[in-house]
Amino acid sequence: MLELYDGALDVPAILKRWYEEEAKSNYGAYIPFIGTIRDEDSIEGLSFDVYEPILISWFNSWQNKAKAKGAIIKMAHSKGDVMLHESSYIAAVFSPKRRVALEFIDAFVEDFKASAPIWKYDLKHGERIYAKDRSTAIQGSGILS
Amino acid sequence: MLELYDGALDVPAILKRWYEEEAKSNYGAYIPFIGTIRDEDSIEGLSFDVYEPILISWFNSWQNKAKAKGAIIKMAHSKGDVMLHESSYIAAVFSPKRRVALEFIDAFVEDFKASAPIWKYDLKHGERIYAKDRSTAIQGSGILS
Amino acid sequence: MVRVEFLGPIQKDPLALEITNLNELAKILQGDDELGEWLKTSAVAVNDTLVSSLECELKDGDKVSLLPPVCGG
Amino acid sequence: MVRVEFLGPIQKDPLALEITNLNELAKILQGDDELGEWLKTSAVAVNDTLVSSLECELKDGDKVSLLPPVCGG
Repeated sequence: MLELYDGALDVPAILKRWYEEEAKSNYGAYIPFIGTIRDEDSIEGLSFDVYEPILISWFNSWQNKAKAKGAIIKMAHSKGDVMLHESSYIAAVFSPKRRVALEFIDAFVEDFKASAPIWKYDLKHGERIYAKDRSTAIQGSGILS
Repeated sequence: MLELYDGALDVPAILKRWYEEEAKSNYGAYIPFIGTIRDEDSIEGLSFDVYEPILISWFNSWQNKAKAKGAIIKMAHSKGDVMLHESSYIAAVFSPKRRVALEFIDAFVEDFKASAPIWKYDLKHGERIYAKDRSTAIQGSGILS
Repeated sequence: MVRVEFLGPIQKDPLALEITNLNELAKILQGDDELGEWLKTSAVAVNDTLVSSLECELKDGDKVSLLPPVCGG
Repeated sequence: MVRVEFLGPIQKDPLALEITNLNELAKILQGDDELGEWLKTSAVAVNDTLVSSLECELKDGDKVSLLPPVCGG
Protein backbone atom coordinates (compact mmCIF):
# COMPACT_ATOMS: atom_id res chain seq x y z
CA MET A 1 0.00 0.00 0.00
CA LEU A 2 1.35 3.37 -1.09
CA GLU A 3 -0.13 6.57 0.33
CA LEU A 4 0.60 10.13 -0.78
CA TYR A 5 -0.38 13.16 1.31
CA ASP A 6 -0.37 16.90 0.73
CA GLY A 7 2.06 18.27 3.32
CA ALA A 8 3.32 16.64 6.52
CA LEU A 9 2.38 13.11 7.62
CA ASP A 10 0.36 12.41 10.76
CA VAL A 11 2.92 9.85 11.95
CA PRO A 12 1.17 8.48 15.08
CA ALA A 13 -2.11 7.99 13.18
CA ILE A 14 -0.43 6.19 10.26
CA LEU A 15 1.70 3.93 12.49
CA LYS A 16 -1.40 3.03 14.52
CA ARG A 17 -3.60 2.33 11.48
CA TRP A 18 -0.95 0.13 9.81
CA TYR A 19 -0.38 -1.78 13.08
CA GLU A 20 -4.11 -2.40 13.45
CA GLU A 21 -4.57 -3.35 9.77
CA GLU A 22 -2.09 -6.22 10.23
CA ALA A 23 -2.97 -7.10 13.84
CA LYS A 24 -4.37 -10.51 12.86
CA SER A 25 -2.10 -11.23 9.89
CA ASN A 26 0.34 -13.23 12.05
CA TYR A 27 3.43 -11.15 11.33
CA GLY A 28 6.01 -11.34 14.12
CA ALA A 29 7.96 -8.21 13.18
CA TYR A 30 6.81 -4.69 12.18
CA ILE A 31 9.54 -2.15 11.39
CA PRO A 32 8.57 1.35 10.32
CA PHE A 33 11.21 3.86 9.20
CA ILE A 34 10.12 7.48 9.83
CA GLY A 35 11.92 10.37 8.12
CA THR A 36 11.66 13.82 9.74
CA ILE A 37 12.84 17.22 8.46
CA ARG A 38 16.00 18.30 10.31
CA ASP A 39 16.85 21.89 11.14
CA GLU A 40 20.07 22.36 9.15
CA ASP A 41 21.54 24.70 6.53
CA SER A 42 19.10 27.43 7.61
CA ILE A 43 16.19 25.84 5.79
CA GLU A 44 12.58 26.59 6.72
CA GLY A 45 11.44 23.22 5.44
CA LEU A 46 11.54 20.96 2.40
CA SER A 47 9.23 20.57 -0.55
CA PHE A 48 8.64 17.49 -2.71
CA ASP A 49 7.55 16.74 -6.27
CA VAL A 50 6.34 13.18 -6.84
CA TYR A 51 5.86 11.46 -10.19
CA GLU A 52 3.16 8.99 -9.30
CA PRO A 53 3.02 6.58 -12.29
CA ILE A 54 6.65 5.48 -11.93
CA LEU A 55 6.57 5.66 -8.13
CA ILE A 56 3.67 3.19 -8.16
CA SER A 57 5.40 0.73 -10.49
CA TRP A 58 8.65 1.01 -8.47
CA PHE A 59 6.68 0.35 -5.26
CA ASN A 60 4.80 -2.59 -6.77
CA SER A 61 8.05 -4.27 -7.81
CA TRP A 62 9.25 -4.04 -4.18
CA GLN A 63 5.90 -5.33 -2.93
CA ASN A 64 6.43 -8.40 -5.12
CA LYS A 65 9.93 -8.92 -3.68
CA ALA A 66 8.45 -8.67 -0.19
CA LYS A 67 5.68 -11.17 -0.99
CA ALA A 68 8.29 -13.67 -2.19
CA LYS A 69 9.68 -13.62 1.37
CA GLY A 70 6.28 -13.77 3.06
CA ALA A 71 6.47 -10.08 3.96
CA ILE A 72 4.59 -6.91 3.00
CA ILE A 73 5.55 -3.25 2.78
CA LYS A 74 3.63 -0.04 3.29
CA MET A 75 4.77 3.44 2.45
CA ALA A 76 3.55 7.01 2.96
CA HIS A 77 5.13 10.15 1.48
CA SER A 78 4.41 13.84 1.39
CA LYS A 79 3.83 16.05 -1.66
CA GLY A 80 4.49 19.78 -1.45
CA ASP A 81 5.83 21.60 1.61
CA VAL A 82 6.86 19.99 4.91
CA MET A 83 8.20 22.22 7.67
CA LEU A 84 11.05 21.68 10.18
CA HIS A 85 10.51 18.79 12.60
CA GLU A 86 7.55 17.50 10.58
CA SER A 87 7.77 14.10 8.86
CA SER A 88 7.60 13.44 5.12
CA TYR A 89 8.27 9.71 4.80
CA ILE A 90 7.27 6.43 6.42
CA ALA A 91 8.22 3.02 5.04
CA ALA A 92 7.31 -0.13 6.94
CA VAL A 93 7.85 -3.84 6.55
CA PHE A 94 5.79 -6.58 8.20
CA SER A 95 7.26 -10.08 8.18
CA PRO A 96 6.89 -13.37 10.03
CA LYS A 97 10.53 -13.30 11.14
CA ARG A 98 12.83 -10.55 12.34
CA ARG A 99 15.86 -11.19 10.04
CA VAL A 100 13.78 -10.75 6.88
CA ALA A 101 12.25 -7.57 8.28
CA LEU A 102 15.57 -6.04 9.37
CA GLU A 103 17.26 -6.76 6.03
CA PHE A 104 14.25 -5.71 3.98
CA ILE A 105 13.70 -2.29 5.57
CA ASP A 106 17.37 -1.45 4.97
CA ALA A 107 17.37 -2.53 1.32
CA PHE A 108 14.01 -0.86 0.66
CA VAL A 109 14.93 2.50 2.19
CA GLU A 110 18.28 2.59 0.35
CA ASP A 111 16.71 1.80 -3.02
CA PHE A 112 13.97 4.34 -2.29
CA LYS A 113 16.68 6.99 -1.89
CA ALA A 114 18.41 5.95 -5.13
CA SER A 115 15.44 5.24 -7.40
CA ALA A 116 12.05 6.59 -6.30
CA PRO A 117 10.92 9.42 -8.63
CA ILE A 118 10.68 12.13 -5.98
CA TRP A 119 12.44 15.49 -6.10
CA LYS A 120 13.41 17.48 -3.03
CA TYR A 121 13.69 21.25 -2.68
CA ASP A 122 14.99 23.36 0.20
CA LEU A 123 12.65 26.10 1.36
CA LYS A 124 14.77 29.18 2.09
CA HIS A 125 13.57 32.78 2.31
CA GLY A 126 10.33 31.68 0.66
CA GLU A 127 12.20 30.21 -2.33
CA ARG A 128 12.08 26.58 -3.51
CA ILE A 129 15.65 25.46 -4.35
CA TYR A 130 16.31 22.03 -5.91
CA ALA A 131 18.51 19.93 -3.55
CA LYS A 132 20.89 19.06 -6.38
CA ASP A 133 23.88 18.09 -4.22
CA ARG A 134 21.87 15.55 -2.20
CA SER A 135 20.16 14.01 -5.24
CA THR A 136 21.12 10.78 -6.99
CA ALA A 137 20.92 10.10 -10.73
CA ILE A 138 18.64 7.10 -11.36
CA GLN A 139 20.51 4.04 -12.65
CA GLY A 140 20.79 4.23 -16.44
CA SER A 141 20.70 8.03 -16.58
CA GLY A 142 22.43 9.89 -19.39
CA ILE A 143 21.41 7.79 -22.41
CA LEU A 144 20.12 10.86 -24.26
CA SER A 145 23.39 12.83 -23.85
CA MET B 1 14.79 4.90 28.31
CA LEU B 2 13.76 1.37 29.26
CA GLU B 3 10.12 0.60 30.07
CA LEU B 4 8.73 -2.66 31.47
CA TYR B 5 5.01 -3.45 31.46
CA ASP B 6 2.88 -6.18 32.98
CA GLY B 7 1.31 -7.97 30.00
CA ALA B 8 0.95 -6.76 26.41
CA LEU B 9 2.25 -3.41 25.15
CA ASP B 10 -0.05 -0.64 23.91
CA VAL B 11 1.96 -0.26 20.69
CA PRO B 12 0.22 2.78 19.10
CA ALA B 13 0.40 4.73 22.39
CA ILE B 14 4.09 3.98 22.94
CA LEU B 15 5.09 4.76 19.32
CA LYS B 16 3.18 8.04 19.51
CA ARG B 17 4.62 9.07 22.88
CA TRP B 18 8.22 8.33 21.78
CA TYR B 19 7.70 10.22 18.50
CA GLU B 20 6.36 13.25 20.37
CA GLU B 21 9.08 13.11 23.04
CA GLU B 22 11.74 13.55 20.33
CA ALA B 23 9.73 15.79 17.99
CA LYS B 24 12.03 18.78 18.59
CA SER B 25 15.30 16.86 19.11
CA ASN B 26 16.29 17.23 15.44
CA TYR B 27 16.61 13.53 14.66
CA GLY B 28 16.07 12.76 10.97
CA ALA B 29 15.35 9.03 11.38
CA TYR B 30 13.15 7.12 13.84
CA ILE B 31 13.05 3.33 13.47
CA PRO B 32 10.97 1.27 15.88
CA PHE B 33 11.07 -2.54 15.80
CA ILE B 34 7.83 -4.11 17.08
CA GLY B 35 7.67 -7.78 18.07
CA THR B 36 4.27 -9.48 18.06
CA ILE B 37 3.26 -12.97 19.27
CA ARG B 38 2.69 -15.27 16.29
CA ASP B 39 0.11 -18.05 16.21
CA GLU B 40 2.36 -21.12 15.80
CA ASP B 41 3.01 -24.47 17.50
CA SER B 42 -0.48 -24.37 19.01
CA ILE B 43 0.53 -21.87 21.68
CA GLU B 44 -2.04 -19.69 23.46
CA GLY B 45 0.55 -17.01 24.10
CA LEU B 46 4.00 -16.42 25.59
CA SER B 47 5.14 -15.48 29.05
CA PHE B 48 8.29 -13.62 30.08
CA ASP B 49 10.56 -13.43 33.12
CA VAL B 50 12.80 -10.34 33.22
CA TYR B 51 15.82 -9.83 35.47
CA GLU B 52 15.82 -6.07 35.75
CA PRO B 53 19.22 -5.22 37.31
CA ILE B 54 21.23 -6.81 34.48
CA LEU B 55 18.73 -5.75 31.81
CA ILE B 56 19.19 -2.14 32.90
CA SER B 57 23.01 -2.30 32.81
CA TRP B 58 22.91 -4.07 29.41
CA PHE B 59 20.55 -1.38 28.10
CA ASN B 60 22.67 1.45 29.50
CA SER B 61 25.77 0.10 27.74
CA TRP B 62 23.86 0.23 24.43
CA GLN B 63 22.57 3.71 25.21
CA ASN B 64 26.21 4.81 25.57
CA LYS B 65 27.09 3.23 22.21
CA ALA B 66 24.15 5.09 20.65
CA LYS B 67 25.17 8.41 22.21
CA ALA B 68 28.67 8.00 20.74
CA LYS B 69 27.00 8.10 17.30
CA GLY B 70 24.68 10.97 18.14
CA ALA B 71 21.71 8.59 18.46
CA ILE B 72 19.42 7.42 21.25
CA ILE B 73 17.51 4.19 21.88
CA LYS B 74 14.24 3.44 23.65
CA MET B 75 12.89 0.05 24.58
CA ALA B 76 9.69 -1.40 26.02
CA HIS B 77 9.16 -5.04 27.03
CA SER B 78 6.45 -7.11 28.64
CA LYS B 79 6.65 -9.11 31.86
CA GLY B 80 4.28 -12.05 32.40
CA ASP B 81 1.72 -13.27 29.90
CA VAL B 82 1.16 -11.89 26.38
CA MET B 83 -1.51 -13.51 24.20
CA LEU B 84 -1.53 -14.29 20.46
CA HIS B 85 -1.33 -11.25 18.16
CA GLU B 86 -0.41 -8.99 21.07
CA SER B 87 3.02 -7.32 21.19
CA SER B 88 5.71 -7.86 23.83
CA TYR B 89 8.68 -5.85 22.55
CA ILE B 90 9.47 -2.47 21.01
CA ALA B 91 12.99 -1.21 20.42
CA ALA B 92 13.55 2.12 18.70
CA VAL B 93 16.48 4.19 17.54
CA PHE B 94 16.47 7.91 16.80
CA SER B 95 19.43 9.31 14.90
CA PRO B 96 20.33 12.35 12.82
CA LYS B 97 21.09 10.18 9.76
CA ARG B 98 19.44 7.12 8.28
CA ARG B 99 22.53 4.86 7.87
CA VAL B 100 23.35 5.02 11.59
CA ALA B 101 19.72 4.28 12.47
CA LEU B 102 19.39 1.33 10.04
CA GLU B 103 22.62 -0.28 11.23
CA PHE B 104 21.95 0.41 14.90
CA ILE B 105 18.47 -1.08 15.07
CA ASP B 106 19.78 -4.30 13.49
CA ALA B 107 22.76 -4.64 15.84
CA PHE B 108 20.68 -3.71 18.90
CA VAL B 109 17.85 -6.18 18.19
CA GLU B 110 20.30 -9.02 17.48
CA ASP B 111 22.28 -8.42 20.68
CA PHE B 112 19.01 -8.10 22.59
CA LYS B 113 18.09 -11.60 21.39
CA ALA B 114 21.50 -13.00 22.38
CA SER B 115 22.17 -11.18 25.65
CA ALA B 116 19.21 -9.51 27.34
CA PRO B 117 18.30 -11.38 30.58
CA ILE B 118 14.74 -12.28 29.61
CA TRP B 119 13.30 -15.80 29.59
CA LYS B 120 10.46 -16.90 27.34
CA TYR B 121 7.83 -19.56 28.04
CA ASP B 122 5.16 -21.01 25.76
CA LEU B 123 1.65 -20.98 27.18
CA LYS B 124 0.00 -24.30 26.25
CA HIS B 125 -3.04 -25.88 27.90
CA GLY B 126 -2.60 -23.44 30.78
CA GLU B 127 1.01 -24.55 31.35
CA ARG B 128 4.12 -22.35 31.21
CA ILE B 129 6.84 -24.24 29.28
CA TYR B 130 10.39 -22.80 28.99
CA ALA B 131 11.23 -22.14 25.30
CA LYS B 132 14.53 -23.96 25.63
CA ASP B 133 15.06 -24.68 21.92
CA ARG B 134 14.68 -21.01 20.94
CA SER B 135 16.90 -19.71 23.75
CA THR B 136 20.56 -18.66 23.48
CA ALA B 137 23.25 -19.16 26.13
CA ILE B 138 24.71 -15.78 27.11
CA GLN B 139 28.32 -15.32 25.99
CA GLY B 140 30.67 -16.75 28.64
CA SER B 141 28.16 -19.33 29.89
CA GLY B 142 29.39 -22.58 31.44
CA ILE B 143 32.24 -21.34 33.64
CA LEU B 144 30.80 -23.11 36.70
CA SER B 145 30.55 -26.50 34.96
CA MET C 1 2.98 12.86 -32.22
CA VAL C 2 5.12 11.86 -29.24
CA ARG C 3 4.79 13.87 -26.04
CA VAL C 4 8.04 14.62 -24.17
CA GLU C 5 7.77 15.66 -20.50
CA PHE C 6 10.43 17.13 -18.22
CA LEU C 7 9.90 16.13 -14.59
CA GLY C 8 10.78 17.66 -11.22
CA PRO C 9 13.24 20.54 -11.29
CA ILE C 10 13.72 20.68 -15.10
CA GLN C 11 11.99 23.97 -15.87
CA LYS C 12 10.79 23.23 -19.36
CA ASP C 13 7.36 22.88 -20.95
CA PRO C 14 6.40 19.57 -22.61
CA LEU C 15 7.18 19.08 -26.30
CA ALA C 16 5.08 17.41 -29.01
CA LEU C 17 7.41 15.88 -31.61
CA GLU C 18 7.10 13.87 -34.83
CA ILE C 19 9.70 11.20 -34.02
CA THR C 20 9.83 7.41 -34.34
CA ASN C 21 12.61 6.44 -31.95
CA LEU C 22 14.74 7.66 -29.03
CA ASN C 23 17.78 8.30 -31.24
CA GLU C 24 15.85 11.03 -33.04
CA LEU C 25 14.81 12.48 -29.69
CA ALA C 26 18.43 12.46 -28.45
CA LYS C 27 19.56 14.49 -31.50
CA ILE C 28 16.79 17.06 -31.02
CA LEU C 29 17.40 17.50 -27.28
CA GLN C 30 21.21 17.66 -27.68
CA GLY C 31 20.63 20.80 -29.75
CA ASP C 32 18.48 22.40 -27.04
CA ASP C 33 20.67 24.75 -24.97
CA GLU C 34 17.87 25.16 -22.44
CA LEU C 35 18.50 21.61 -21.20
CA GLY C 36 22.12 22.24 -20.27
CA GLU C 37 23.45 19.47 -18.01
CA TRP C 38 20.11 17.72 -17.52
CA LEU C 39 20.60 15.21 -20.37
CA LYS C 40 23.71 13.76 -18.69
CA THR C 41 22.01 13.20 -15.35
CA SER C 42 18.45 12.29 -16.34
CA ALA C 43 16.88 8.87 -16.75
CA VAL C 44 14.35 8.20 -19.50
CA ALA C 45 10.95 6.51 -19.31
CA VAL C 46 8.72 5.54 -22.24
CA ASN C 47 5.05 5.30 -21.27
CA ASP C 48 6.16 5.34 -17.61
CA THR C 49 8.61 2.45 -17.91
CA LEU C 50 12.30 3.27 -17.45
CA VAL C 51 14.46 2.34 -20.45
CA SER C 52 18.19 1.64 -20.46
CA SER C 53 19.09 2.11 -24.12
CA LEU C 54 18.12 4.19 -27.16
CA GLU C 55 16.98 1.05 -29.04
CA CYS C 56 13.35 1.88 -28.52
CA GLU C 57 10.77 2.55 -31.23
CA LEU C 58 8.16 5.24 -30.61
CA LYS C 59 4.67 5.46 -32.05
CA ASP C 60 1.94 8.07 -32.18
CA GLY C 61 0.58 8.78 -28.69
CA ASP C 62 3.65 7.57 -26.79
CA LYS C 63 4.93 9.56 -23.84
CA VAL C 64 8.64 10.05 -23.06
CA SER C 65 9.63 11.39 -19.61
CA LEU C 66 12.98 12.75 -18.45
CA LEU C 67 13.70 12.09 -14.76
CA PRO C 68 16.50 14.18 -13.22
CA PRO C 69 18.38 13.05 -10.04
CA VAL C 70 16.03 12.08 -7.21
CA CYS C 71 15.98 12.54 -3.47
CA GLY C 72 12.90 11.30 -1.65
CA GLY C 73 12.43 10.90 2.08
CA MET D 1 27.35 -15.31 53.70
CA VAL D 2 27.07 -15.20 49.91
CA ARG D 3 23.60 -15.43 48.36
CA VAL D 4 23.28 -17.57 45.21
CA GLU D 5 20.20 -17.00 43.01
CA PHE D 6 18.90 -19.12 40.13
CA LEU D 7 17.10 -17.02 37.54
CA GLY D 8 14.36 -17.65 34.99
CA PRO D 9 13.48 -21.29 34.37
CA ILE D 10 15.93 -22.83 36.87
CA GLN D 11 13.48 -24.13 39.45
CA LYS D 12 15.66 -23.86 42.55
CA ASP D 13 15.47 -21.80 45.74
CA PRO D 14 18.33 -19.39 46.55
CA LEU D 15 21.26 -20.67 48.60
CA ALA D 16 23.18 -18.90 51.40
CA LEU D 17 26.79 -20.19 51.39
CA GLU D 18 30.00 -19.54 53.34
CA ILE D 19 32.35 -19.24 50.35
CA THR D 20 35.15 -16.85 49.39
CA ASN D 21 35.42 -17.31 45.63
CA LEU D 22 33.68 -18.72 42.55
CA ASN D 23 35.87 -21.84 42.46
CA GLU D 24 34.35 -22.94 45.77
CA LEU D 25 30.89 -22.24 44.39
CA ALA D 26 31.62 -24.30 41.27
CA LYS D 27 32.61 -27.33 43.37
CA ILE D 28 29.46 -27.10 45.49
CA LEU D 29 27.10 -26.69 42.51
CA GLN D 30 28.81 -29.47 40.51
CA GLY D 31 27.74 -31.84 43.29
CA ASP D 32 24.12 -30.68 43.12
CA ASP D 33 22.16 -33.15 40.97
CA GLU D 34 19.18 -30.82 40.98
CA LEU D 35 21.04 -28.44 38.64
CA GLY D 36 21.54 -31.05 35.90
CA GLU D 37 22.54 -29.35 32.63
CA TRP D 38 22.03 -25.79 33.82
CA LEU D 39 25.67 -25.24 34.84
CA LYS D 40 26.89 -25.84 31.27
CA THR D 41 24.48 -23.35 29.73
CA SER D 42 24.26 -20.64 32.38
CA ALA D 43 26.15 -17.37 32.62
CA VAL D 44 27.27 -16.03 36.01
CA ALA D 45 26.89 -12.56 37.48
CA VAL D 46 28.44 -11.26 40.70
CA ASN D 47 26.49 -8.36 42.19
CA ASP D 48 24.64 -8.03 38.87
CA THR D 49 27.76 -7.80 36.72
CA LEU D 50 28.46 -10.70 34.33
CA VAL D 51 31.83 -12.40 34.92
CA SER D 52 33.81 -14.40 32.40
CA SER D 53 36.15 -16.41 34.66
CA LEU D 54 36.22 -18.06 38.08
CA GLU D 55 39.02 -15.72 39.24
CA CYS D 56 36.64 -13.69 41.35
CA GLU D 57 36.82 -13.24 45.12
CA LEU D 58 33.58 -13.13 47.07
CA LYS D 59 32.88 -11.36 50.37
CA ASP D 60 30.10 -11.36 52.91
CA GLY D 61 26.93 -9.89 51.41
CA ASP D 62 27.83 -10.59 47.77
CA LYS D 63 25.18 -11.94 45.40
CA VAL D 64 25.89 -14.51 42.67
CA SER D 65 23.26 -15.09 39.95
CA LEU D 66 23.01 -17.92 37.43
CA LEU D 67 21.46 -16.87 34.11
CA PRO D 68 20.25 -19.72 31.87
CA PRO D 69 19.80 -19.28 28.06
CA VAL D 70 17.74 -16.21 27.18
CA CYS D 71 15.06 -15.39 24.61
CA GLY D 72 13.50 -11.94 24.85
CA GLY D 73 11.29 -10.27 22.29
